[in-house]
Amino acid sequence: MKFSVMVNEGPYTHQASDTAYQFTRAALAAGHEVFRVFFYHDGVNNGTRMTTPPQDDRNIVDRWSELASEHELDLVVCVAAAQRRGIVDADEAKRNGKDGDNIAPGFRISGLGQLIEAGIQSDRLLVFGD
Amino acid sequence: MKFSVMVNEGPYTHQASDTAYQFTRAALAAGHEVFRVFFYHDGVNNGTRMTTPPQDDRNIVDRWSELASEHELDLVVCVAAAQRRGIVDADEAKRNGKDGDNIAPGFRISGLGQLIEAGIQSDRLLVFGD
Amino acid sequence: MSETKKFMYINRHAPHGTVYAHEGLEVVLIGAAFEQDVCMAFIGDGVFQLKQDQDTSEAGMKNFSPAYRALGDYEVNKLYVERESLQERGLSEADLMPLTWEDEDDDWAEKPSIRVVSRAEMSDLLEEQDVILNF
Amino acid sequence: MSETKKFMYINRHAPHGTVYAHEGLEVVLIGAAFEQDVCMAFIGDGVFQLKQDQDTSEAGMKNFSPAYRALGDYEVNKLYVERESLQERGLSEADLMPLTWEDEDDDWAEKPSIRVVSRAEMSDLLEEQDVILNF
Amino acid sequence: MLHTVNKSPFESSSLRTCLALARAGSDILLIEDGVYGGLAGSAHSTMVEDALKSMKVYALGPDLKARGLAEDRLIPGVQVVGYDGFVDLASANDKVQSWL
Amino acid sequence: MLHTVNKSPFESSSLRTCLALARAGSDILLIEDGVYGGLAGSAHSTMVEDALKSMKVYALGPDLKARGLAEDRLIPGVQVVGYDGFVDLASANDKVQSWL
Repeated sequence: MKFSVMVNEGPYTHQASDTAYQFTRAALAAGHEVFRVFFYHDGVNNGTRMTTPPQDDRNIVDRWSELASEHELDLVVCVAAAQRRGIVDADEAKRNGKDGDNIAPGFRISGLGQLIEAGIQSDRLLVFGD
Repeated sequence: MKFSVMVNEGPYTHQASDTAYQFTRAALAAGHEVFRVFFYHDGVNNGTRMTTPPQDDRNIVDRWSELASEHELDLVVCVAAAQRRGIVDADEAKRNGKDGDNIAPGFRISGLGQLIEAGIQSDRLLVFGD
Repeated sequence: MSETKKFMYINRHAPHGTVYAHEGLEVVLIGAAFEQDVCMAFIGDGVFQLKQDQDTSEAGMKNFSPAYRALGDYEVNKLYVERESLQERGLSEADLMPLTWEDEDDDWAEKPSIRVVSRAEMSDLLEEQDVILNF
Repeated sequence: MSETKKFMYINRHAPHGTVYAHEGLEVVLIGAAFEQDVCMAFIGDGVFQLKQDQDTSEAGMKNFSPAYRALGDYEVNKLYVERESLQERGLSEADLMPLTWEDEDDDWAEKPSIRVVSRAEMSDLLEEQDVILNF
Repeated sequence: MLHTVNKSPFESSSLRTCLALARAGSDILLIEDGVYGGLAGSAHSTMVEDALKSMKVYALGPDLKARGLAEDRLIPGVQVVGYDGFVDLASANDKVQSWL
Repeated sequence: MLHTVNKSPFESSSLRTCLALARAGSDILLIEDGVYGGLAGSAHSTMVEDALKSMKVYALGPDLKARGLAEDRLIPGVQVVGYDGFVDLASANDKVQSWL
């Protein structure tokens, strides 16, 4: 079965990103396909490489990056939501005159159409948020 | 009268930062002192200079920076909360091996003691959050 | 897959206090380009999104409520509002923005987009969908 | 000002679903160094923070609940729990972690930190404070 | 003592909890989505009507306007203030508790 | 149809709204702070007990454990599943609605 997952809250503040991660991992472990993970609202804050969580806690951003590299997961950060919240890749930095970027490995910035496409192409779309 | 203000949510997602800003502005306009604005939880996300909100919307980060420069406001971002969420200044970037920083003008990163001190030193401490 | 899916956007948050209503509306407007069978549902505090006369100038925020009027032009013309949610909040249909669309199959007649439905009807509508997004 | 202020940290959120309980506890532990007159209040879902036997390993999250046991060492030993909130949730005092502190004025006797109080008593406690923070 | 409530009583228990713990003589200020608590003729109006017997209840004007709520929709007795009035209430009371 | 609820019924109206709109035959999965809705002997237990007459109600085990809730504290009939069971429920139902 083909799943897509939407993550609407940032790391640590709400459990949404944790549950989405555990669901995605369990779906992959059960042999399902995960077509896309789409980050919207504060969910875009999962895609910054600038976090340094305490040593004795999970690293939510790295966990997503690693899962993406292991399973060729498509992690998409919504561009409009990212602009409001300060998540930028090299292209966005150039376009908006920023002096650097902060996107984490394995994430890419794209439009809301990617969410609709995920809804059309997937058998199930699951939303995790506040 | 001496006020301090605590902001616990990020820009745009919750109205907390807007209300805190309007309150702070009104307090200053009425001749009160604002000892400190302390950003905690997702509130630390108000302190990134990487946002590019739509042209027809308010720029929440710039608004804080401008208010700070006009009134010598002390805008303090909690270091522990900032580390979890990826807000870094030059010192923090060095300490945690990051390749850049994203703190906005007028904000500084410091410890939770600054919040307690604000509670002790101020006549009133107002909290804005979710 | 060349199929058309039934998409429902459920709106359960009041406007302005949080960004969900605003960013949810952005999804609906972008999604309209994909030519799916789209509807919106307004449940609980979501009904406040359609309240007339919103004016955010004093609060210093963006007023995105005029964008609901554009929905008809994007062929998003099924806006279901739960009657019980209106009643619990002391609102009636007259409090809502008069949203309309033009029916090209009926000589471009202007028709209302808002349909006030009972909770039981809303429950049936949910079951009919293929994809549900909740804002 | 050389004064000592009465600080109350009100906890109204359940643990783990959001970070407020966890980051609120960090404030209390840091604040303990400032030698103010500190207490904590647990109201509504905040009472769930003190539930015994929390084990976050399967959820893959950090278990910060053992840190409540450190509060006594930091001389944070007035933890007021609202009785009505416990009752509404089907909980009793026996469900809570047995938090204690050692009273140096009483030959280091170990005493309980948790005090279950009525809503009316909680209301009185709020009025007595100088500074209230809400997590 | 000033209590602020920023959540809708239709979706959150914050207003109910605040009113259960606020003492007679308190000031209650409804802000952000909390202003919906001031609506007359709603399923939760009685809660605020009861509070008005022993407390003052205010609603933030800019938040009412943002949500399209005219003053004549409010429960009689609920007073409208601006951000300046919010500052005055915070000054006049000895402390502020935000029921987030 | 699978409905997920992630908020405590003591603080949020989400579970009540979900159960008012879910049809007989639905699956309800309590996750995150939503698992508190499964507690027996609480002020909101009746709501879930009524739902159990026509629907199946599940609670996510890892979230129960994180909150220190043993299975014997649950309303009889509420079934505990893991993340793998969550995936199975999402597969077995034709769609998923998250009452955020």
